[in-house]
Amino acid sequence: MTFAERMLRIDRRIIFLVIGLCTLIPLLYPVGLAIKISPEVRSVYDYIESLPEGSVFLLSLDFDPASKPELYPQAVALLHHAFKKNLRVIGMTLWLPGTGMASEVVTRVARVEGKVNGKDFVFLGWSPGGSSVIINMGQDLYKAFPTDYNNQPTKDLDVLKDVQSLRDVTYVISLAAGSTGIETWYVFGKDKYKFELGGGCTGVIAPGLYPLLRSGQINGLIGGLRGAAEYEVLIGKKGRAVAGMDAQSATHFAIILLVILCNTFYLLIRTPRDKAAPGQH
Amino acid sequence: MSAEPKVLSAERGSMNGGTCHWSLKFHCSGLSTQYSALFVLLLFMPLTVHAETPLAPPQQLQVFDTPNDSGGGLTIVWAPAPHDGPDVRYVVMLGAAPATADTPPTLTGMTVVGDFPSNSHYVRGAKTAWWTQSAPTTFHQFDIKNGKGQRLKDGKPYVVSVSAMKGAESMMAGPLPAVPEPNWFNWNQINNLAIVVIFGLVVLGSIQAAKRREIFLRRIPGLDAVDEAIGRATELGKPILYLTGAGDMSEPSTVAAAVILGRVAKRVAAYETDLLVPHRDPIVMAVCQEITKQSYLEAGKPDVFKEDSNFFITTDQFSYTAAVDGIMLRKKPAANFFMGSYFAESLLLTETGASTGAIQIAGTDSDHQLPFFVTTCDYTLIGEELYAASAYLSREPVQLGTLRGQDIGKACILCALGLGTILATASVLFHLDVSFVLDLVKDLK
Amino acid sequence: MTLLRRQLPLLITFITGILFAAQYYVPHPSSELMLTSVSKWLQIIGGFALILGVTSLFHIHAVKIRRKEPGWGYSFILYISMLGTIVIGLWHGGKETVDGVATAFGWIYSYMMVPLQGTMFAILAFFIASAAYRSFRARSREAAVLLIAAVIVMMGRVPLGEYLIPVSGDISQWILNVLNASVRRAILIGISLGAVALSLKIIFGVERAYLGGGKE
Amino acid sequence: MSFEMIFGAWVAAGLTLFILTFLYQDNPLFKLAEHLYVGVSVGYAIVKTYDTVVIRLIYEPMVTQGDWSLLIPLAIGALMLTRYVPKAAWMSRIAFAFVVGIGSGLAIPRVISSYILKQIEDTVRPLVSLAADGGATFTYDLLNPASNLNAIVLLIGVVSVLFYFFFSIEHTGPGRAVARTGIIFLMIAFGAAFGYTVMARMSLLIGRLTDLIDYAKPQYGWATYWLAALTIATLIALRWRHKETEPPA
Repeated sequence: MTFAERMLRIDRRIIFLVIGLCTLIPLLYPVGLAIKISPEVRSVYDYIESLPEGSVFLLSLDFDPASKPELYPQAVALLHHAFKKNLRVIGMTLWLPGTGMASEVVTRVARVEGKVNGKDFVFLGWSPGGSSVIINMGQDLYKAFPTDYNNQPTKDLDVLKDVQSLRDVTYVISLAAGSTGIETWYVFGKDKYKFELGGGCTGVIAPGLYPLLRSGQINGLIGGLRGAAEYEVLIGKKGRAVAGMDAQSATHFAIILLVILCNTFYLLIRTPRDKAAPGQH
Repeated sequence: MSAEPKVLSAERGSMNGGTCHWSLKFHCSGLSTQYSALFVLLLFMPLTVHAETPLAPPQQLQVFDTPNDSGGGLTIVWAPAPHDGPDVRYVVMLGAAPATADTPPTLTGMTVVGDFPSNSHYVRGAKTAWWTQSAPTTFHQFDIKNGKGQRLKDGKPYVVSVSAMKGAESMMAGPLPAVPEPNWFNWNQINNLAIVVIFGLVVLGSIQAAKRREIFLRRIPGLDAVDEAIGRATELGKPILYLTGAGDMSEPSTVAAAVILGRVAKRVAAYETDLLVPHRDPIVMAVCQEITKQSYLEAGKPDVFKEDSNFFITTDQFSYTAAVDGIMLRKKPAANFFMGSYFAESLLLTETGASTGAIQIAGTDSDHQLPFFVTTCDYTLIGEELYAASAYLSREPVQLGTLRGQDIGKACILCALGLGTILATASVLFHLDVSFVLDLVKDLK
Repeated sequence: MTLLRRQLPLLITFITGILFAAQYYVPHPSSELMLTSVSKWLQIIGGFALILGVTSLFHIHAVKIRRKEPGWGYSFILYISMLGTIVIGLWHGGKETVDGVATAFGWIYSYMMVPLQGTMFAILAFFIASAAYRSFRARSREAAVLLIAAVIVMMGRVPLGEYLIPVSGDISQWILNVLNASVRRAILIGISLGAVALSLKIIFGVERAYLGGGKE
Repeated sequence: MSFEMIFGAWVAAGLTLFILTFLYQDNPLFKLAEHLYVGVSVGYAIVKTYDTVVIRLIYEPMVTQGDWSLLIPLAIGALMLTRYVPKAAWMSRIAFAFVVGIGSGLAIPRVISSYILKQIEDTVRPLVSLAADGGATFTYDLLNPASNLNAIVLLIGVVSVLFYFFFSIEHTGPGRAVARTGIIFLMIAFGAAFGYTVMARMSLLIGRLTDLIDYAKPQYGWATYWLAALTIATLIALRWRHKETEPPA
């Protein structure tokens, strides 16, 4: 067996090791490769930048743990930005399985930024009904969420002062992993209660949301881990997503390199007999 | 048409004996958003007819129940006017009809449900087919639908008015009454039904034809390999693994996978090789047990049939995958079949199978998973080939005829694509309206 | 009796098939109601079917344990984890959280189901690489085309690729939006003809293999 | 941090590592995680089925709202269980017939609507566009999916791939060329979809690894480190024992 043949039949566990290391090392020691900022992510950032202090910002974390890798870093970056701008932050979710995780991320980032629950931010939790929750919130926020996630009556909270319904919210962002999310917020919320709406989503559903962006139904879109990385760059707080993008670049190039290598070896050993052999189809 | 629309045209006179053509002048500018309150106010203002302005009330106004819907909708159509343009607006108002028929409808309590520039909202823009349009395509059309805080009750009479507004000026037609009702047939979808009927006849016809004469079938490499794979498993004394996918019994691809299982099982029975069929859906499992049993019977080997060859693991996607991967690693089947519909688990299954050196044959209609099957399996039945497989394996006239029917269907679609493109291009080049043909192949709701 | 055995299932398929095909064309709320209630019915029937599935699972592993087949200990673990989950789940009424506090059932979900599921899913990252290495070989023209398209799109998706070959982002967008869309469309059309033909045959009783009856 | 969170982190990190050992080879740790996973998932499905089907779909509507029409699906479901009684086993076919019949009926018009008519509608496009002056023009911007050039490419793709799926005619002569074009289109699409998916799959691994990195923190008692050491030690021990017991080749 020649060297090329041996390389073509390389134990696939070596490939696994390469991929594992290409992911792990950049996560532990991020390089921070330059990331091109796309206009759709920038417009979310610019809008939050333009908001005056004390504006009401609602973040709806509409995803479950399965989509955590992509949407959690987006939530972290957005929350950091909102708290830095001293916005009044309302967190909530339309996805029951994501409630615990959503509550965790909001309180954690708030603690890092030195914000006080009830005064600077509130996490409302989950309420049954999907789209009708949005309608209820549009009519009366205190009827939709009489208490927050910690069972505090919402009426008494400082952060919700002068907020009666969704009409008093300036900016809403839905981080969505599926169909209950950005579209729902647009159809049942923005259309009627006239707040500005932005979105964040997993890479898989992003192509389907671009029409909404083009028609101006949402003012910006953060797509997948890539979008989260761009946002981290914008707020100057390189975190998991940027490190993740390094890992992405590393693994992609590892795979491309592997493909090039295997083709080189393949061409080296290719005999005329093989040339005549048909491909799979 | 399913329900004759209840039409009351403004031209034919409305309830109070004449159309209300009002021209109003107002001098306050900040009121433009508060139409409903405004119009109540205006009722008490002196009305003057404005002659020199070209603004005219909407002509030939019709209000009727929206046809082909599930109720809760009213449609309003009216003729285009010479003044239509970006600076003239149409305002549609809706209110409850008066309790008795003799009372003339008033504008009190009416709310604005539509407000748009007068060069928009045409019949041709509405998503309906030409055969269901209730007015010429140049007419204006506005649909009042349920939702957005609006609730129309079926069977309850309403009144609707339309005003043309230019700056502070306004001309109104109506109000006209109409009753929203649900309908029993959606005529927009008659083309869909026609396709079902025609395609059904084509398939049944070609099945009849196939019973009379032989039908040619091109080679499908993956299916030639089925025998080879079973033969190899027998030689090695190793089992055969057959998966029916993630779908339940109501999905055609699962049914196709189950039918192919029958053909494969028959050959497996003849060779007396072991067959393993792990399942994710209990109903599919039960059906496949029946099918396998029947195949062993037909092969004359009912004694080697094992009820346990079809077994259930779990409904959960990834624990099922983990378990099947475990089976592949421990029992080392010589051939793996992946038929039916798949999701992300496809690559987890086929890569593990490839590492054990099994011959792998896949067939799926899940287009998003095809790349992974094509790259990791020895043979892949792409999309429709899955449905062709049972015909190929059985060579029964019924199956062959169906395939022939599908080919005729594809030929018709190719013709429709070609003809449609030519017509669409011609419509741009020569400014023709070709919707009378193109609507036939549109998916209208 | 045999007539009943053979013809009754076919008759039921025919009636339900025609009824639910026709449902699509009827916009009336009652047709919508029929659809929603029958989807509930199917869920109920699916619940009964789960009994079949669990019986099969129990049986397979009971045999393993009884015969002390190699690895029968794992079957035992499977039993315990299944029964444990059922008991805890029913104790908490099938709720992962009560008043915002996670229950033991919720704990099983978050600390067992989610990581197990996530890790099985993540193994794809390794497999996609090894699959690429094994099969992206320019064996033929088709294979070469496949490999080039894959490499271009991979380049176009990450910062480093866009940095090295700036045009790769645009090319991959074009491939995905135009070429990929056209193929998907053709595949979908083909599949749907096959699916409609199969469904028609089932309704009219021409295809009856799914009943296991064969040519009875 | 509460005890159940720390304990949870240990369990989650351990199970994650056990599943990952599958990449090395089949081993008792993976088998343990696999069987645990199957058991938990079946248990979870049973609990959820009990909650949604028995309580919400059967008990509540029947007892509290008196919706006795639900006896029909109950009866059909019960028919499925006749499989355990050999004499009455044929009755289970009635249940299959019901499920398959509904599925087939539902499929036909919906498939035609969204996969045939909708796809044709989107493919049939004019090959020239209307210019600003009312005349015709040809747009060839490749990046705009709606340009005329792309409309032509799209049409060629759809037609050639569809032609590849003809079964009852031989792919010879000009037909062969069309079918070959179709195959090339298929391969480009598969390659592109493969390449596109790589990113999403890598995100999943990144997600798992960030969790493991989190669990390696002191507040979780360095769970990842301890468990990784344990896992690797077990694998080495197993390998060693395997060598001992295996007769020399």
